[in-house]
Amino acid sequence: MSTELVHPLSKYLRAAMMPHIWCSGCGNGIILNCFVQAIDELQMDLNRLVVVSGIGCIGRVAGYANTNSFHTTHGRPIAFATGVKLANPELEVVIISGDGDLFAIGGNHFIHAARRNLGVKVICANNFNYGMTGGQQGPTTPLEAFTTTTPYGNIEHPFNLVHLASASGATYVARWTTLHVRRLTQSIRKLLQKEGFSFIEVVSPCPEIYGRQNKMRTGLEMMEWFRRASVVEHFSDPAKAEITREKIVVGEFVDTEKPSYEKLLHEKIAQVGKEAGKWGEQGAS
Amino acid sequence: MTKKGTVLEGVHFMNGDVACAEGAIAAGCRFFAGYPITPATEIAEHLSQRMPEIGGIYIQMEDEIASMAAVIGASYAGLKAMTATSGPGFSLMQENIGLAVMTEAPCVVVDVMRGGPSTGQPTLPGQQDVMQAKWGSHGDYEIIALAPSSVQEAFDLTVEAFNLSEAFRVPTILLADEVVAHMWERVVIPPAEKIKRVNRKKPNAPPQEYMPFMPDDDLVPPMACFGEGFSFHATGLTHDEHGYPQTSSSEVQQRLVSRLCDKIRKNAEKIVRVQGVMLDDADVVVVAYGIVARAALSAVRKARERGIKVGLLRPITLWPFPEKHVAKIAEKAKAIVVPEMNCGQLVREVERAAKETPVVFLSKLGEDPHTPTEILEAIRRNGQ
Amino acid sequence: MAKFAASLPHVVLAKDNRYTCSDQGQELIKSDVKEHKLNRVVVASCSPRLHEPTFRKACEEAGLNKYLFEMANIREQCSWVHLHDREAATEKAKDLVKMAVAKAALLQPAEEIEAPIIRKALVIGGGVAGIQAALDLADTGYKVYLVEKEPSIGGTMARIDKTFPTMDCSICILAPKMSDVGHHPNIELLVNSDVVDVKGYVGNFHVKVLKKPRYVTKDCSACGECIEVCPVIAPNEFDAGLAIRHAIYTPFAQAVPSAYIIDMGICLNKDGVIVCDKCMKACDRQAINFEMKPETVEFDAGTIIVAIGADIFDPSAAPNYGYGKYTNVITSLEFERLINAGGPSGGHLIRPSDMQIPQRVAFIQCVGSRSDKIERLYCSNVCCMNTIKDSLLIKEHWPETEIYVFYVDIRAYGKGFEDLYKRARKEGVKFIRGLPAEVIEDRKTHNLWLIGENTLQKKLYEMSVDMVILSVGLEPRKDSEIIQRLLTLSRTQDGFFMEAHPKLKPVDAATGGIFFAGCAESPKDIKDSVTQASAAAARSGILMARGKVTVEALTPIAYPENCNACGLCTKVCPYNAITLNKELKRIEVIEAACGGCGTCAAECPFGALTQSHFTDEQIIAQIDAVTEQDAEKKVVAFCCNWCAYAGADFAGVSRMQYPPSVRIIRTMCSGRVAPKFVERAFARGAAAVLVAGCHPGDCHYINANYQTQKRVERLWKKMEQQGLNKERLQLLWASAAEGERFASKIREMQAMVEKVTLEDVENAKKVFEKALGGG
Amino acid sequence: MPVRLWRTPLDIEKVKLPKAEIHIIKDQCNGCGYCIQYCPKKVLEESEEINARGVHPPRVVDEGKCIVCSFCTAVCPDFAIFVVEKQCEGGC
Repeated sequence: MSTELVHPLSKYLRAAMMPHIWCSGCGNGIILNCFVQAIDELQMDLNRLVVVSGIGCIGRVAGYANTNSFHTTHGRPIAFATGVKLANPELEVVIISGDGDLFAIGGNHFIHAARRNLGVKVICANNFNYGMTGGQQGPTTPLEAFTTTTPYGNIEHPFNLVHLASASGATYVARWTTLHVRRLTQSIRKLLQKEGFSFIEVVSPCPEIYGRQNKMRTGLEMMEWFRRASVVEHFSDPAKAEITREKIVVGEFVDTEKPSYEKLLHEKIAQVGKEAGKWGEQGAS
Repeated sequence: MTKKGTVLEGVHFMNGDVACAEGAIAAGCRFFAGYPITPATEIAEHLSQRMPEIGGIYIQMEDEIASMAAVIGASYAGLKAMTATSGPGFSLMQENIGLAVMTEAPCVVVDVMRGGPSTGQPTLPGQQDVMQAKWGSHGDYEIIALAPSSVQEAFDLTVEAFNLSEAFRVPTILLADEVVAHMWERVVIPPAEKIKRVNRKKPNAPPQEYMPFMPDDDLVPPMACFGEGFSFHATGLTHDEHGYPQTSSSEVQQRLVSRLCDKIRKNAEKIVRVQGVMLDDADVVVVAYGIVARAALSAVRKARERGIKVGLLRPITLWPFPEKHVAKIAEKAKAIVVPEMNCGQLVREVERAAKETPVVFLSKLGEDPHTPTEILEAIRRNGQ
Repeated sequence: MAKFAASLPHVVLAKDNRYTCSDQGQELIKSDVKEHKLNRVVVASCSPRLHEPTFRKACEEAGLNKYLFEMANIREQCSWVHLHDREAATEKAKDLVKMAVAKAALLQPAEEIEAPIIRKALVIGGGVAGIQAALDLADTGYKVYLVEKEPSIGGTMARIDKTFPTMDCSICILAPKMSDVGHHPNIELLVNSDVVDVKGYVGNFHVKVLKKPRYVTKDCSACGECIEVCPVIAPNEFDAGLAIRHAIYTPFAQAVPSAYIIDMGICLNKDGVIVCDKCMKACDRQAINFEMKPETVEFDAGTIIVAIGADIFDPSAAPNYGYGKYTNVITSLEFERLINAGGPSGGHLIRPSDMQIPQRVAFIQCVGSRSDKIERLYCSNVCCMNTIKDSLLIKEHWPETEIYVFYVDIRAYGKGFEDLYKRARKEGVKFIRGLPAEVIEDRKTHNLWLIGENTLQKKLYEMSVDMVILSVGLEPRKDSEIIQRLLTLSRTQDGFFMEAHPKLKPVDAATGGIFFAGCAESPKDIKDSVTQASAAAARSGILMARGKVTVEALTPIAYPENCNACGLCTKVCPYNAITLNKELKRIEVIEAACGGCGTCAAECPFGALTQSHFTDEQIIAQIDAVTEQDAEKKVVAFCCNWCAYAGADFAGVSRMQYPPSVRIIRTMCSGRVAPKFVERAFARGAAAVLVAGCHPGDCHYINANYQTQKRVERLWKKMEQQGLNKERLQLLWASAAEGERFASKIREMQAMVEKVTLEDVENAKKVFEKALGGG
Repeated sequence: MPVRLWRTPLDIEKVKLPKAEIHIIKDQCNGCGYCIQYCPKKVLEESEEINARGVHPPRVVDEGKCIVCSFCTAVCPDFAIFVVEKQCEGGC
């Protein structure tokens, strides 16, 4: 009987790709769940939606979302998305990728897209390490944490992603954990409706790879950490929102409006075009 | 400088970079992403002025990696897209050129070659990226590369590059050199309607049946773009005809990678273009490309005046390499002279194609291209 | 008495007179002052806490500074407490007069300073009393902060169906007043809020209120969509648990403010994790906000009205009636909800067991009132009339119903009450004198058997009814103690707040600037609550209208020549009213800030400070007067004006008897009692000394009585070292309500005094003889 | 209000609380246990059986206790559980 069961959200998933490759207790599935839930609530035109991902466990998400999707090279989803968004501003371009992909190898693209206020949306699954390659230290690995490349404890200071994003100029910055599914879904809805560069960090459990190296062997243990440590504080100072064992400040940090890069660009094009005289049928927009 | 319309029709005096930029526009390119680098910078500068005028997109990215990625994105969003760079930037682009090959994204990459390795000689010409163009990215693949030897060709071949990349869904490289790029010459731009423009094949299957990587007989799959109603997935991973990752299937890897090569190899006839001068009775044949071919041509003419039976074979398409043409002239020629501004790159392909026919390599590094005299000298030495 | 008085030094005129507090009495004083050019006046009568102001006024009118008047308390603290020992009482009275005269001789004229009053009022409690008080003050033009701990104002009146004796619909007459409060420009309504801190004094209170989060914002339009979807339910407090409510709810239809609220106790969303978002999804206005946090609101107020109301007695404390065990035994409050058309049964009186309309109904009176078994000795005032009203309501709808009312006495004391009582009898309601001993349920029918004695007919009865209604009494709010501590108020033994004077200041608290309204002060019906509320509003209005308050001239007097700038006094002053000027090597007193406790004077070892109107000389003169004769038989008691002295008065008012050996010297605060006073008492041969003040934490002067404790402990130590029986010095904490506590302490000390030998006395004299210098 | 609320409210029958139909797609479950742990009404428990992915999928203990908050649906990383509200005329 269970085989004929149809999950209400399954229409947003590529049946052929299910079940996904993620481990038991991995938060990526929850992020995907919240993402498609938000799309469902907004009744979004899937044809207008493009999901772009990079390399890493969560990189597979593009293949699972039943919409226009592209799985780029490591670190480049934002750069790729830049081309897509500028070429067709009608498209809603969402980048869903991991902390290593977006902030180590891809860090440069992130800060510059945010600086330009390009109207793409970034959802980062922060699992504190490189899961796909077996749990190496990454840009968000907490101090003293153990990974396969920090066998004596991590001595690098982790990025505070919400601080980085707001300092770079993002118009919407929020952080949730995979336990805050309702708020995360609401937050994603908001993200999808913003004009400018928007960013959500999702603190996500990685029990199999990160957890087992750091005394949190199951997803439940990691989720309990989130429950214990999370404090909802809207519009608090992102600079003071480092993630620690004791405290994870979640909530919205930034929610402002400024004209997106593509908006300004196409205004310029319109203005210049008028002066230069009407262009031919091959015009982009 | 613009008139009504997008194509800069008429007779102009311009340099190679500008001609290349105008060629892109004439070919229908409406997206340029790049990063400043000598000697390709003028292409970006010119397009930053022209794109807005014609409703196209110009963006300067944070680096060449991003530029290449953005170009692929724009291509998937339905625009003809281009980037332009030189050796160092070209190296940075290689990984994503591989992505463009794997996801069969039509796009044009201009590499204005300068002296390398590394930062090398930014302001001097070179022909040192010929092999990088072919083998620069990891894994097995075929690619198309064209080499202009005049400002007029910088225009014509850019249009050609777009047409080929659209037809075969493959990144196409315009391998120019510093001299062609900065040289000012007369360029004739034909009326827009006279310019041949090829656009990528669109699927005629309904969305639910559409398989983004199912090829037609020409081995090239029709291409849907984001927002056209075909919800599909593309990935840099080895993928099946649906575009779904198949990372552990040797059979899918076999099928995919060989098709990516074959769609170029099996269509080489349609792609390859050469220029032949006085080849019919030639005992000695000079094989040269880019700016060097210009010197080679006058050397050939001088040699004929002195009665030496010499001809010129100029590959316009470097990749796929015109081996049939070389093999053909090798049957009659006693010697083949290959002048290159490198330590010997295309000459290896010539040797491979020429079989027993002796091939003389003429290297030139670090200054202006070969002079006609230098080439004439080599012709005489091998002409007896 | 008069004769004795006349014999005392300085006395030029002594008269015996009844009712000196009457106009004639006062006239007499005035004329005598003028005629005989008197420069001091002593009245020996009741407690100065009652009539000192009266006589001071008389003196002033006679052109005598009011600080030149002194009183001997020979009623509350003498005749009333030694009813059966006239002789000893008389001797004591003589002493008291002698003490008063001795002090009077040393009195100095003084001028009072004035402090401004903030023209804003705080009303605590949003029941009908709080509502009335707030509206009256707001209409007068004063800004009012109305603080209610529940999510809506309305209080108990909002839950009642009809009011007696007029039988009008309770909520119908209350609702308009509630919405007036909601809309009044002068009223800031703080619901779901608690007063957490009050500092300052009359005219200048600083208040902190904790506003608990509602989790629903002002955008709520009370459309009710959220309730439709909320999956969590609980019994509704407003309907006494007879109906359900959801986790998100509005307390009742007419609630003010009408916005909804989420009960986080039962809501599924805990630890900042939203598990259920149905209400959020249902709310178009996005008025639900789970991130709301408690906020503290701070403001200043000149006066405070305490209208926190009363709790309803929980009858499960009286197990013989089976409440909480038998479903058909309900309280009168549950009845109100049942008979109310807007209630859970739509106004149908049904018995919970089978939802049937009962044929035979019994009311049991005085449940939680007038019973020592459950320590509710007082009458709750409203229950009799409420039952009569309820019985008539039943008759109105179901005339055939047999109604029995079991009572002790029917108290129909008010206007129109007796008529209503008669009507009930005419309608056939049967009144049976004598409460049932117990109620037993018939397991099958769930009918109830009542067994007891009809005390009129001297016959046992045993009858079965379908339903029993317990007429429950009122009791002090559980959180009365908190308010008491915050405002330093006192409460009666019943636990209700105690007024400054039961007759003449029925709505004033002993603490200046604070007033009572409604059941906070004692159980009362709606009419009385409203009356008292208007009275309280008027009283606080008077203060605010005047705009300033005169502070009694009890401030310190400094003798700079003795001061060596040690700064001890600055450390003990609860008001930081004394500062040390290091350059000039002397202290400076800020009179306006001074509260007048005098603990600075008690602390100063160099006699550089004393308290005006309670100078060392004056107090020593009183001590000496007491110890002039038979010192070894006497107890010298120092009592603080607000608690211990008031407690002694209360003992008198309640005629609590205790031994006559005690002589009370009144100080404003026990913190005024300098060690040298105690030492002098012993040096002059006193058998024992008592120092009595407010309970720690309840000090009228913030914390001055902590100094009292320190000083007494130091004295105990000294006495032990010197081999004296430290039992002879006693320390007592007694509130104004604890007359009995005071009385029993005196009894206990008397027993001890009888054991004190002459030798003990002599030893003490030696040890403390140094204290004899000065004075 | 200090009076103890001990009665079953008279209108308890009248309140229509949602009735749940819980669907578990057993073979899709990956056994993380989130749905079991975070169910506010403790409606689910781990079952004995082993599914296609080799884990113990949840089992419904008491469907009657479910109030259709659907947190299990929202927190499931594997789209393996969902709850629908029983639509039935009158009380069911």
